[in-house]
Amino acid sequence: MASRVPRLARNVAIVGAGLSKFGAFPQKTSRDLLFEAFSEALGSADKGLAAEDLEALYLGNFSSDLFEQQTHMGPLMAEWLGLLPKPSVRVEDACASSGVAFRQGVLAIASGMYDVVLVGGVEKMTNLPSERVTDTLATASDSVFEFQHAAFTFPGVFGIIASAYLERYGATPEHLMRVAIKNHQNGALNPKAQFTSTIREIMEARARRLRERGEAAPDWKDEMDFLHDPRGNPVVAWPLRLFDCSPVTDGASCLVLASEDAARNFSDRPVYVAATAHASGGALASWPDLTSTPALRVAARQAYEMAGITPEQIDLAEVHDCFTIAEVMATEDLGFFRPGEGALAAAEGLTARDGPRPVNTSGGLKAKGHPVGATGTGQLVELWKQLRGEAGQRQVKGRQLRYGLAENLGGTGGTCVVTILRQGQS
Amino acid sequence: MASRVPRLARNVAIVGAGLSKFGAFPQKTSRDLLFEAFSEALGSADKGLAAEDLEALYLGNFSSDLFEQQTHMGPLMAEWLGLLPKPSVRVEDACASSGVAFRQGVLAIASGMYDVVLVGGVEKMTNLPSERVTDTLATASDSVFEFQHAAFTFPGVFGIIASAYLERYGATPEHLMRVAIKNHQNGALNPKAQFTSTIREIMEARARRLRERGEAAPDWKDEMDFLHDPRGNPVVAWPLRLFDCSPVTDGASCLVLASEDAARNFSDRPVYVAATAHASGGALASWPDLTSTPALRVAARQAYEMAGITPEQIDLAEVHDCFTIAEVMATEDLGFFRPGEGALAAAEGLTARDGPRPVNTSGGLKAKGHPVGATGTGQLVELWKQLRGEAGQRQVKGRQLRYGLAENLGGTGGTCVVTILRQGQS
Amino acid sequence: MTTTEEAFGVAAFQRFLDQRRLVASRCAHCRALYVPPRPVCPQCHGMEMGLQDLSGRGRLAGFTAISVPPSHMLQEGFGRDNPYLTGVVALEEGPRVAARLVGLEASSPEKVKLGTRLTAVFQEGERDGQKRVVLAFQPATRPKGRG
Amino acid sequence: MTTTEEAFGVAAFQRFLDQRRLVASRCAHCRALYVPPRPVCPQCHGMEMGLQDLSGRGRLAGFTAISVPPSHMLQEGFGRDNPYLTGVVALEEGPRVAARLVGLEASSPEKVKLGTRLTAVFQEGERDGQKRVVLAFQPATRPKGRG
Ligand SMILES: [Zn+2]
Ligand SMILES: [Zn+2]
Repeated sequence: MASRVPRLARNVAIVGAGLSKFGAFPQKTSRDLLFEAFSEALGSADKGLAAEDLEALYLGNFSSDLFEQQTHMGPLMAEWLGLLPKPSVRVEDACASSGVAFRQGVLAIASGMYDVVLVGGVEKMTNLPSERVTDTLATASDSVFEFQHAAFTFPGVFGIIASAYLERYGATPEHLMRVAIKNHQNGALNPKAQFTSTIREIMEARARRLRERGEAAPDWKDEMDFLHDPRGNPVVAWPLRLFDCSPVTDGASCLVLASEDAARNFSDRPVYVAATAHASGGALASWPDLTSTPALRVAARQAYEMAGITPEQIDLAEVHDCFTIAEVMATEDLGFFRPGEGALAAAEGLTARDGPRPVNTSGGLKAKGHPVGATGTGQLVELWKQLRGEAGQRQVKGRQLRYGLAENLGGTGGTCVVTILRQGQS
Repeated sequence: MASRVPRLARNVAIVGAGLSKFGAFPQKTSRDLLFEAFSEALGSADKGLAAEDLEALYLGNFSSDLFEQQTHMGPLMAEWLGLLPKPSVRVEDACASSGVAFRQGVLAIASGMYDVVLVGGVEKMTNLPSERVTDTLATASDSVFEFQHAAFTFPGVFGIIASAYLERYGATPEHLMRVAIKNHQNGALNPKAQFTSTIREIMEARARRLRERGEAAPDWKDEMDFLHDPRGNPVVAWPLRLFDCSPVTDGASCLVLASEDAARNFSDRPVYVAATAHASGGALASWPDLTSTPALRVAARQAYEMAGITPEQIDLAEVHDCFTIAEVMATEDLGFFRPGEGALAAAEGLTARDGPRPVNTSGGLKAKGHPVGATGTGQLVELWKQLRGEAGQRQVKGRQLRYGLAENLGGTGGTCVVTILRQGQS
Repeated sequence: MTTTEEAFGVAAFQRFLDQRRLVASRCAHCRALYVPPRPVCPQCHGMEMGLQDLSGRGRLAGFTAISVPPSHMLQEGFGRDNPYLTGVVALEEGPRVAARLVGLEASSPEKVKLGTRLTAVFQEGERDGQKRVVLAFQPATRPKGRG
Repeated sequence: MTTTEEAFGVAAFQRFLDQRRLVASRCAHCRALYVPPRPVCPQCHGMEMGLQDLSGRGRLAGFTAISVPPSHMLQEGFGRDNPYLTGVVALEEGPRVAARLVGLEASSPEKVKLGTRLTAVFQEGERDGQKRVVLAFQPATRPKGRG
């Protein structure tokens, strides 16, 4: 069947956005986290917004089943937020759960069923012991063939990818370290981030603590020196080390979507959904080339077609840096850089906040944190703020921002969601 | 906000349907079960249908997380069925997972994004020990307040409901037993059912086995006698006994949806989606009246409004008889009978296959089986067959069938989905 | 001590029980009461919520005797031959609450009557090695001097 | 013995391994090979699939040394100070397969080279008290008489 460029029956806009603080909060459950994001989203609408205005909830959540022994989060959340009897749908596509939930919210409005929809994402991860977190994340790969047989972990899969990428393109672990350094620099400007420190600040704090305890403090010259030291940056899944990996995080995010007509009731400057694309991929061993994510290439092409633009027109992007290598590959698969040039581009500052193509101004999954089910809509919260000029200290400056792109990856590329937002009408 | 009657931008039809055998299959995983349903669905289209025709997969699944230690089922299934790189969405709303997934498939087509969509549901439940199944199903209630504190189980919640219903309306456990007897009579005519025996046959087989083993066989006069005997029918959650409860089941179901235009390419007699409604409900303690499911009343009203018909126009229904009391209450909340009259109506045969309002001709969850994530689309498979006159031995006869209704319940009423299908165009 | 914000979180209910208190949230706008406390009023969607201690007196609205327990109740010794009672209690202040029932005969559920007057008891229990109070209700002793 | 239908189910891969066989499905229409066997050809969507035994010879396409193992590998004794190797092997017949790597130095991953010739080994293991064979690959010994 020839692929047609889909045309939605109605345009959809974002009229509100909110984020909980990201981090580790032993006393907070998913309900508490989502409420935080929800309150901020309601308060963010230019002309006000009340719970009664919302007609449905689409909730991205990876596995409250395994993290909190709680399924059926949809109505549980609808009840907690005061939304009953509005319909509530839990969507699960691993770390892309809320990217996919957002897309279903867009389609639900386009279909004519609803005018105003709440989309959210939430994950409560930090109460499990770390090996159980490893097990739980690994269930997002093929748990029979990849996990039980091949003993792949989530970092392990990206370690395998990194081994192939570094070999093929002659890139080095240092290129990847530069991605982490950049994302921490951005995260340091994001009050909602899990890590609000640069890697240099983390290094200095660690040395200070060791000295205070009377222990011999390592003589780290700079961040790169720190990142090469296994005491500061141990290997997790070779060649990936601790600072190549996003952390385990509790957090939630919310967006309020409205049809183009309804959006005017809530916002002076709605941000429009220019494209929403989604593709599925197979097990890692089925990839024809370990250095490019097949489903992401498909989703990216569909997104650009739907928006009617080229990669060059994207002003900034939030990409799914669950691991540093994932950000590098995403910037290639999204067409920002040619295959094999993403690592060098990052190392040279092309994706820095003040560079020509800012990537992960929020701090990314690496520094902002990665509450997996909340990440997809969390990325869109950042784009919404940036496109409206409301990103505070980390606002991209010196140019008019028109198009922002978010790339949300589920598992190891099994789910790829690409969303393009546009400031102003088309 | 005044509720408007929603109007979809495009009409949607069902052009194919399939079911795996329901039962307990130690060697089959979710992938194997879904493939069975998928093959049958492809083969069921009047004019043929191929995997290439399908543009997306919406998959209902309750908790492969806890049952199979497998999350991210969407792409896993898309890969197994040969659908890559088509987008795949896993929807979870407890036992209404595939009812809700179906609804998202309808909205996705109505939005203009897709013309042809595969909707499926699957659950692999029987490999866990029974107390772990009890725990897992209980996670669909509020696991903090209802499960950990009040120690509600899934049968327990319906036991509480039954205690209130029997007291308030003077109904008896015998009325409920009649529901089970009827549904087993229907299931005995359904080759895909988990139980293909009537309760009388089950009783006779049990007595025969005891005699063969040389044990004293109880002298059961008839089904009612058997159902009163705790040896045949032990209490699970008073006043509910074993034969008031649906079984633990492995199974899958699939439907192929198409836009009204595209449907003509695949089917001579598509079945149309006349209404799709969905509402959320709160914890059991929040219900103003334990004998009526608040969210179901909302969803039912919206469904009739959307279809533009009254309850009297429904020719047959598949309702969510996870427990016998749930079928009785559903027939009231759906407006088939007045409050308090559902139990007597069932006992008097009004909902029998040859009665004025056939309910659960498939055998229902009770006899067909309840692979929870597959149940919602499984109900629609039965309606599709009945409305096309292809239900074999259990075909409702003697009248023209125009409207079929399916009611799919998640948890204890947290999710209520009501779908109305129509034979022929409006 | 709990801060006001924490008082409407999920953990608050347990913290109040540990203090032997049954606490509802009370909407500043429409005065509706809910147990457990919550941050948004389900009635009017207001977010200005206060707290109110409840008497713990109520009546039985629905119940069951469970013979097929989940793991955590199996560990407490319940099972096929030792069912436990649980249900929904309508509190005299209006809200209803889900809770275990004690002091009633679980093995003769046919003798348990809806409408029975109940009173809250705070039972000391253990879960995963940690002490915690579980809410339960038992038959009320009729107060002296009243009909 | 497996029936034809079962041969393309999820459990088949393990059954073949237990017989010391590495088996692919082979599409009757486009002849594409896939491991593990599957009921639908990802290439042409054909459902007429046959089986083909593979040589077990291949080359290393990507790998990692895992220092933070999941529970089941912790139980086997792996951990921070004892990492294990796993990766993707490109089989000489074409398909790739995910598998553990043995006979290579997991503590010196920098010495492991992509492209290394490998051969399948069927390792006897145990999981949850049950014996089962796990697929792994080890460096191939160079066949005699060949360059
Ligand atoms: Zn209020
Ligand atoms: Zn083929």
